[in-house]
Amino acid sequence: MGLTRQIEALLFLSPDPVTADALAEATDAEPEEVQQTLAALRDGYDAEERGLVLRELAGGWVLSSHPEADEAARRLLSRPRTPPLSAAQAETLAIVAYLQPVSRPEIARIRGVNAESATQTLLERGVIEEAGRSQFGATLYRSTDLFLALFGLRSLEDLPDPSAFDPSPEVAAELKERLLAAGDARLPDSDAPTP
Amino acid sequence: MGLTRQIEALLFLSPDPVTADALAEATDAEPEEVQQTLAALRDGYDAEERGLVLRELAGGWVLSSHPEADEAARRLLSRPRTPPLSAAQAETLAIVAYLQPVSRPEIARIRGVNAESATQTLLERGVIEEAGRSQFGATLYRSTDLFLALFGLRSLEDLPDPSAFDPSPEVAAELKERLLAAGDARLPDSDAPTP
Amino acid sequence: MATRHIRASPLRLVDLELDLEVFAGPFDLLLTLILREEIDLLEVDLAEIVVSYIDYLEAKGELDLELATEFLVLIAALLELKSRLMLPAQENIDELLELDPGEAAQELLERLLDAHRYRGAAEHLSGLLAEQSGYRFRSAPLPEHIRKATVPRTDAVYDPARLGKALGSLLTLPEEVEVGHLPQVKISVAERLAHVRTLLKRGSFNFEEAIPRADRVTVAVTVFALLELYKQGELVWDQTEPFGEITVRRCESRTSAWA
Repeated sequence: MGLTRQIEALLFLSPDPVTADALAEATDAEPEEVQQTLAALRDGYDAEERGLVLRELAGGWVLSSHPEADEAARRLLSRPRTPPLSAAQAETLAIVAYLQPVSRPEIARIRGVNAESATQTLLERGVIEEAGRSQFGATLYRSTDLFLALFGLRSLEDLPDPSAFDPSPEVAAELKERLLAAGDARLPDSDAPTP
Repeated sequence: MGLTRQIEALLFLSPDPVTADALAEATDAEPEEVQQTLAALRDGYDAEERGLVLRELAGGWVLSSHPEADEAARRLLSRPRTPPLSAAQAETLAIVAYLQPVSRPEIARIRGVNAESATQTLLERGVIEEAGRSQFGATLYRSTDLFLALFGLRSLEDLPDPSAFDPSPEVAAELKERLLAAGDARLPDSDAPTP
Repeated sequence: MATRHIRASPLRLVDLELDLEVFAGPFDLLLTLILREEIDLLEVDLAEIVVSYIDYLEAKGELDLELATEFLVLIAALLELKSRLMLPAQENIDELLELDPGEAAQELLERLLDAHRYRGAAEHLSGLLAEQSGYRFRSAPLPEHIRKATVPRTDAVYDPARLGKALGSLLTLPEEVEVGHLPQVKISVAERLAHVRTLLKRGSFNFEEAIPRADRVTVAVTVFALLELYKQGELVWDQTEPFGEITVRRCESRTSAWA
């Protein structure tokens, strides 16, 4: 069972620098042996013109890709991930897009259910971002430029007029107030009569 | 500027399986050349007893660590082994994998018990995802590329035909006989119905 | 505050707090969530709700007739809806109910074979997962210099109309509980109580007389009224054999109900 194999696998799996001692402990090998293996791996990558570079930084040893591949990597990987939006994600994104900046408690109040995981996913995909704090201390969210690009919009002005999709156009009130009122009607609280 | 170097670097950086065509486009190389390079890398890792394994999974090529390093990886990363699926999760996943897109009521009908928490866990583990709505409005589910990768499959075609798991004709015949006998016992004659 | 459309409703089931496996909160919130498909009706144990309701009655010590009627109607609607969801396809219900025992067994057999098939597939998948668990994938964020956002090169992949529609659906006020698929129910426990008391003036009557050509909800509400009057000690009933006639008799005094 090769030490080189194990060390290379461990370096591959560790996103952060890892010390030779930690590698020695994990592989149950002598620290000197591990040091030698690391040096051999590093020199091997270099001599064989591999795509990997092994470096010793302050905190330990870390694998990275060879800089020569950066341009190709950007071409391959810097595209945003765009899987289909779930219903919860579309609702949350619509609320942020139309009402920004808007806090998560408000999003939850409008949707009638909590918006935790949808908000998280939208943040990870880079279509919304944090935009400071509300006066009550809740994190506020707004949409990003990536959001505009993914929806083919030049600016937020280009968002479709919600009245086109509005089931109750006769109610004349601010969009936000109406959304909150509809949300409240879905989630009865103690002092409001139930619909 | 070596193609092997670039391809290895790109594979190292890609979190998901990546197709040979995408690699060819990113490196501005011929697809055949990329295919040859990938095969050579795979065979090289194998022959040189490296810590990396290159495999074709989920419709693309992806690097992973060698299973021989699994124990050391668990010690170093204090990450448990991939948690196994519960029976309910495995059944739900099997139904989604074979019948996708499929709704939760359909899953519940086949399993005979509800599928709420199993579905939720599978969604959280990222092996299934939402896939629109059925004509009756129920959410539909399908399997993800992560499912294929984690289960070592190149595509859904790699799954065995589900009839492979059918009971033998003898067992099926016996089941049927017992069912008929039970039906007869329940209805001895027409004028004495039992509630 | 914007104009609020609060419809008058006789419902006051807010008081009925539920603590179910899939839901904790007031009954009518559960209804709303079911109608919005935030909760799958198949996951809800309706028997548990009935038990909660009975506990609630017990605790309150009095029967709120309006509430009881509403509850019966709603739980009946939920039961019907759930039974429809559990059957393979709506149009097949009648066919299914008319299957002879052989056909029913065949149908059941198909389902058992299906279940067997996917249990086998499940074992196969579990085996694959265990076998593959030694191959670990790297999970690390892309280095900053490669990740640099490339917004200008991004193609539009989503339709903005999706956002408008999502917002429009959020503006919708929740629907009232749909019980339209049930025969129009005008029956209440109060009305049935009065009816039974009128019949009792004769001294005794046959239960069938109390429910001529009545639908099932009426029969159920009438039984409910009988139970209530039995509890109050106003009547007793006899049935000599299963499915036989039920004779309801007036009690002359409260104590005679226990005689």
